[in-house]
Amino acid sequence: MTDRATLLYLDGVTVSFDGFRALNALSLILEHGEMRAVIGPNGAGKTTMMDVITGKTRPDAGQVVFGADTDLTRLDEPDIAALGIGRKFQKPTVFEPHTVWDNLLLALAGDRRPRFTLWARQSAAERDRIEAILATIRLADHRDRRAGDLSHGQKQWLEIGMLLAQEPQLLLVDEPVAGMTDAETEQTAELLREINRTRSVVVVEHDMAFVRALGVKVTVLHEGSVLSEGSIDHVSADPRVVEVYLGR
Amino acid sequence: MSRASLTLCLTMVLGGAALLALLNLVVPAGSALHVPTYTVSLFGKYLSYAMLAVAVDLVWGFAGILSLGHAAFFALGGYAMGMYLMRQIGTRGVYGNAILPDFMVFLNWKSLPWYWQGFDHPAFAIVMVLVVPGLLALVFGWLAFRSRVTGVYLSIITQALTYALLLAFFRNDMGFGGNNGLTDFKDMFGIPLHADATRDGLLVATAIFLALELLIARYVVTSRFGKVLIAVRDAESRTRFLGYRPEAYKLFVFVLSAVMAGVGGALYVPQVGIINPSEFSPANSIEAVIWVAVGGRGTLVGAVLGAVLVNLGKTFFTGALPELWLFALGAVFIMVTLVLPGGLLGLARRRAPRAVPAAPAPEPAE
Amino acid sequence: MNLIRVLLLMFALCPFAAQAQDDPFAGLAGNYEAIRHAVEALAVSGNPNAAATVAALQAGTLFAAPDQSLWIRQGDTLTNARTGVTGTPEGDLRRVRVNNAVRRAIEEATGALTLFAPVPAKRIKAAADLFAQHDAAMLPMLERALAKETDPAVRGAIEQAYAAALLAAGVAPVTDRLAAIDVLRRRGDLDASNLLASLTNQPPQVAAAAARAVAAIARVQRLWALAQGVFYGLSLGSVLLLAAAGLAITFGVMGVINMAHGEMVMLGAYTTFLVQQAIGAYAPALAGAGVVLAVPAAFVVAGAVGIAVERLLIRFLYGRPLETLLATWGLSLALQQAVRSIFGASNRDVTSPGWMSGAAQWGGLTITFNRLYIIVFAALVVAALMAVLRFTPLGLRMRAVTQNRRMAAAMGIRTPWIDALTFGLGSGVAGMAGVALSQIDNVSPNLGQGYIIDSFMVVVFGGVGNLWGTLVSALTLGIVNKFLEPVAGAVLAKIFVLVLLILFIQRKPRGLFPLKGRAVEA
Amino acid sequence: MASFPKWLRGAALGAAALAAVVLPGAARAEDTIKIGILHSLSGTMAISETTLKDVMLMLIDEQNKKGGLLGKKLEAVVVDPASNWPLFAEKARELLTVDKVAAVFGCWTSVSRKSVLPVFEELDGILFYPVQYEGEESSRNVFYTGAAPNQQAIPAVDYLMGEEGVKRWVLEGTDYVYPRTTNKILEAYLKSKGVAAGDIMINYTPFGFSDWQNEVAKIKKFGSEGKKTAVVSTINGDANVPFYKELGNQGIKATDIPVVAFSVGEEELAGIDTKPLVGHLAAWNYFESIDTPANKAFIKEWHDFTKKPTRTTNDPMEAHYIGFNMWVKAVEKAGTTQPDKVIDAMIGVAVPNLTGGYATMMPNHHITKPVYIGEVQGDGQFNVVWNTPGTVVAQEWSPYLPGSRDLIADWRKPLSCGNFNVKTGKCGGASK
Repeated sequence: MTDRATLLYLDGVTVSFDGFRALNALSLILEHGEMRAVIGPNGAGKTTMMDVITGKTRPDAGQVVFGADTDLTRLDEPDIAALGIGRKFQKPTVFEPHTVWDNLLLALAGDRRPRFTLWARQSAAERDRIEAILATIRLADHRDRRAGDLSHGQKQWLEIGMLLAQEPQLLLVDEPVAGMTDAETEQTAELLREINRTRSVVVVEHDMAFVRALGVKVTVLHEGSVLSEGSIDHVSADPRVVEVYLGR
Repeated sequence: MSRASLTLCLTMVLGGAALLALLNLVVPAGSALHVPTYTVSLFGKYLSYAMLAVAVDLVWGFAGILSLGHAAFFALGGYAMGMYLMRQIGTRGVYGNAILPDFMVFLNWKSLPWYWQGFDHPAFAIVMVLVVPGLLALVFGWLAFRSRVTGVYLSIITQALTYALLLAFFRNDMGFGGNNGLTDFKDMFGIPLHADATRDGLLVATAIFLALELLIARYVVTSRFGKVLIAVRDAESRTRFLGYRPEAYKLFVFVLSAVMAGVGGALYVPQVGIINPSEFSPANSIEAVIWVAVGGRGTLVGAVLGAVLVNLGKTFFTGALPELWLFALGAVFIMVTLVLPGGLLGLARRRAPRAVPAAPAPEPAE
Repeated sequence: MNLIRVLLLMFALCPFAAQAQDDPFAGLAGNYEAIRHAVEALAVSGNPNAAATVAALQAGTLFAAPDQSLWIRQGDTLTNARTGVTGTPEGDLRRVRVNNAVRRAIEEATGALTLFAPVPAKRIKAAADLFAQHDAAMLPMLERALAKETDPAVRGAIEQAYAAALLAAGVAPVTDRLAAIDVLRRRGDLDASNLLASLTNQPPQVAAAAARAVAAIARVQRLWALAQGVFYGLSLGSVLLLAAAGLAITFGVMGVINMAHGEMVMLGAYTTFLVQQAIGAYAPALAGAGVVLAVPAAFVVAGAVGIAVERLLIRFLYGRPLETLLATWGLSLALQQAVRSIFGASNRDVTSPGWMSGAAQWGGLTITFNRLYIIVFAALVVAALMAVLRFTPLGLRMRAVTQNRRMAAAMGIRTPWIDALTFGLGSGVAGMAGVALSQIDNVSPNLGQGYIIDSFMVVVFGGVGNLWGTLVSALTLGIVNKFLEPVAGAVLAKIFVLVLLILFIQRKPRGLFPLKGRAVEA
Repeated sequence: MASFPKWLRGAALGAAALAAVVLPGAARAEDTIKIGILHSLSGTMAISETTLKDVMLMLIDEQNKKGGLLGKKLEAVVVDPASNWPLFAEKARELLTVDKVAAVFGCWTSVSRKSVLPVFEELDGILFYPVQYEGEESSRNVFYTGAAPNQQAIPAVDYLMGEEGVKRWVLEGTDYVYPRTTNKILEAYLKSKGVAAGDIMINYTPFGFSDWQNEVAKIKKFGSEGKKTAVVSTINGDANVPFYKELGNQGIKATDIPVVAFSVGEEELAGIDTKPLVGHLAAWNYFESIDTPANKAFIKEWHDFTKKPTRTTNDPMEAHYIGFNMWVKAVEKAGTTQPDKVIDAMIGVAVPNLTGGYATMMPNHHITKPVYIGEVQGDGQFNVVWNTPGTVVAQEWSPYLPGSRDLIADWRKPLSCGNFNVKTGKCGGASK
């Protein structure tokens, strides 16, 4: 049904919370190694889409296929995470009482079962991996601080770092630059591009400047279905999009 | 929980127990240093309560599971031990019936019910002490965690669980002695229970088991498993998206803690000399939680401290100022939650920020 | 003093009233056996002092002197029962005691005669008594009664009594007996079927008819039993509902785990007691209205305590439900001990007003008034609560605050104040529940403890934050419990219900009617 | 690191509390005779037991006014086992080893007695147990001043058979050992009197049971089947109020189906509006309404002592009154408070009870008691309608239970055995 290049394939996905349709026959195709920006006004269904992909929400109709032929709608969060789909939340959620180091350690790909973690000892490989990530997310000097004590931006990065540690094929990033300084925003865009070299990324964002900075294919959601798709210039030229954004 | 405070706690528990036992056994009754047997079995009781407290802290402090039914596991362990002790009485019961416990004789039961079989073998009894609470925890936890019952809801159904057990064990038809429970024990592993030496022995044994429990608990919470557990406590859904299965982690620690509580109960029964359904009463479970809160949630050592202090208080008040006991206990509940959410240990080291909603987050082991 | 009237009436009627015994009073100084016969003798003796004596006996003001003389005490004056003259006996008096057997004798003597009392209700009662006695000797009197009876209801009752007596006599012609059996079948209650079942050595067709009637009655009774079960269930449910309604506000709407909820109920019950005492002391006339007056009082008291608790304790613990749970538990301990120190450990006596005691027989259905009123009361309370939440500004603000605290605050709602009021409302409702419970349960410091767990179960089962859910779950639990009881016994029934609840919460962790969107979460 | 201050705090608190626990004993002077009072002052049993604490204080106070005992003053040591059974054992041990009391007066529930029994036997103390109980026990260290089943239940049943001509029986009880045993005994007794099994209904409800609708309806149905029916109630404490309220409301009058209760006394009635209950019965060995000089004096003293002119007296209070006086007499007889001597001296001691007779301590450590049947009056008192001609000797081992048929207790030397089997002639129960 899906050709080789396709990584994620949403087909006619519909989700409704008593009456209100959050997603309305949403269809979307994501290529291997692609970075996609998803924009749309509040309540367009961006977050719900992510919930569906990561198994937090079961769709009422439609299917979500990952890779060759895994139907995500049948799996729950841990399974999907294990398949290699990582998710970053709108509000940065890291494990506050743990150190930056431990946060990454817990995120590292590996056996997740209690019977393993109970006896697990930190291996040299794990250590090197964490060091590498610390470098990527620019938190090397903060490794021993409680994650709870980090600044907002640092938390955002730590969370991205945790995603990297998961070594996913696909990253879902929800409003990564919300509440960031311009400098941080720029660095974050840089970081995402870097990540995109090895993995596919879906970024949900409000910040048009940021989306433009990413310079990737954009999907505009409105009332739970795709309104327009294409380059940032193309979509921002699209009258319907303009109507949706300005007409309100 | 810092290694220092742990070692300190272990030395205090083991040393204290040994000291009390010695002073009771060696020092002649006349001398000022002599410790009456009363005090020995009193502290024996406290330490078995401490085992319950540590078990509660393990699930509440590190997995965020506020169990209001943990005394149920304690009591079940106690009953398993009590049944063994009951069978040991043999023909020394008032009716001199070699098989049936007294309460079965005068309610003229004809034969021993199946679930009493085997309890005359110490080994079997010990296994049951571990298995019965563990099994209940396994079944209950599996149901609850799998369907993601959390927080207050979990607390309430744990309370319902212990309440149901309370009602069940009150029924005489259950064959556990109803309201009277099991009592009038004679000896344990062939050693007469009423000898001073036995009491000293039990105290020391309890201390040793408590120390073991602390060490195991500490290993668990400082392992990577423990880190995941704390992560689950503070951000359960996040751990899911990282690919962890919180239910598995909760279940393991819940069962472990239930077994620990069971062992505590098993050591409790021979020292107080009776086990009866009121041990299942929700109030007991809640009291156990407050011991932990007093000492400091998520610190294990604090649980021990809290259990011993609160019970010392109880002993003191019920002796000296009976009318005031409930006021005092009530005040402790309120004060601890209001002014020292970190418990005494939290007070000792101002690490946990006052605002953290869940509780003072336990500091990671250095 | 209608006993006197009755006795006089009887002298007019009873043909056998003429032959009086030598001294009908003699037995009164003897043992219960003797007293009983004396009462029967007196009833028919026609002695002018009989009525007063029997009345005194019933009232416990009849005394016997060592010399067997009998004295009626009124205040300080003693009247000789036989002669009716006042005097002072020598030797110390001993009260002539009555036991149940004697009481029955008195009732029967009087009961039979009220058949001609002016008040229809009395006549029906008398007929009922006679039905229970079904004594052939009463047949002539019943015939006379039937002859002059006009009131249809009373007539029916007397006919039944007559039928019973006639069957018991076992001499009447077959056709009459068949008619009588038919009357009893239409009466259709247990007494009737027992009577029919007890008939012996009857002609075949009568026996057959009786058997058929018994079967028919049994069928009807089964249906009634079902209805009765539902009523029991409803009444238990309404009690649970009352206990839980307040919790549905504090826990359901605010998400506060108030373990001291039960103590609010207890306070309500004690308020009822105090109100009753006050009325007894200052306005005895209002005694019947005590409970009604207690309702607002209890609401205010418990509500005030609730507000105080919220301001002094709970507001510091918002967002920390588990800590709240512990703190309020501590509070409940303190409250219990406080009440124990003030009112003493023993139960307090809250008397039910006349209009709340007794029962109505409706076919095979016994509807006890206190239960009935409690059901009604529960309905009213819940209705009122819903109205408050839905239509009043307070309710609007409450919902606003619970749905989005920050936004509400931004809209200029004083959220702390609303919190306090909401909690006060919940506690007040608990207080009102206390008034109801004081009518059926102990008024003791432990009153609240007995209901706290059930209340939480009800709220959680119904779905937090949803009054309808609470309503439905309370009634469901009540009825399930009451239908399990006869099968499994009281204890097992409760255990089953608890286990079912636990399992149910596994299935639907959010209860029957989960709150959509932002639910209360720990 | 930071654990140092904790170490201090912990140690300090520990020491302080420990001192608090151990010292009270050491602190007290030794020129008094200490008497332990072991009654719950908090928790569910406080409702019944608080009164007994007060009556003991009164009796001790009174004895001291008379100049104490053996030239020493008596000193009450009050502790609160808080309705918590293990705590009973702990407190008993405290009283005996730390406070070194000469005798303990206490316990109400069977479970509390069972819980302290081993302690008293181990430490050779003396316990006076003032409450009617199921029997099936006789310990050298316990004196049972309450009624055994044959001193309460059986006479009550006899009364109902004789005076009320009852043919059908409902044995309604709370599900614990006292009702269970008593009902077993009564069932056997009734059957021995030729009552058919079909005419006996036994039913149990949990503690604090409050919704009696079904049960009362059942009783009503059972009673509506022609024969005269009575209810024998062994319902415990709190469950009684709702039970009687439901009876009243479902219109069951004492004249239809009388209820005779063994656990309902003046104290319990104080919590009920008794007008609907007039005529229901209770069987006790004492009633406040019993009109004797001794009782009048006792009640007056009670009111003066508690400064509450309305406070009721009840059967267990009389039991303590008798027990205390017996102990005093025995101590005087033995010339010491040394338990062994006192225990031996106790047997045969006779003291006047409050109802105009004498109570004697029998070799089975139970006392002789008169049995009274009282009918509830509108004023919350009982009107005695029947009483045994003399006093009844307790059968601690019921002849109606297969397990204890052959057992007797006799603590006189040389036998001194609590469960002597007359068949096997051996001490130590029914063992073959």
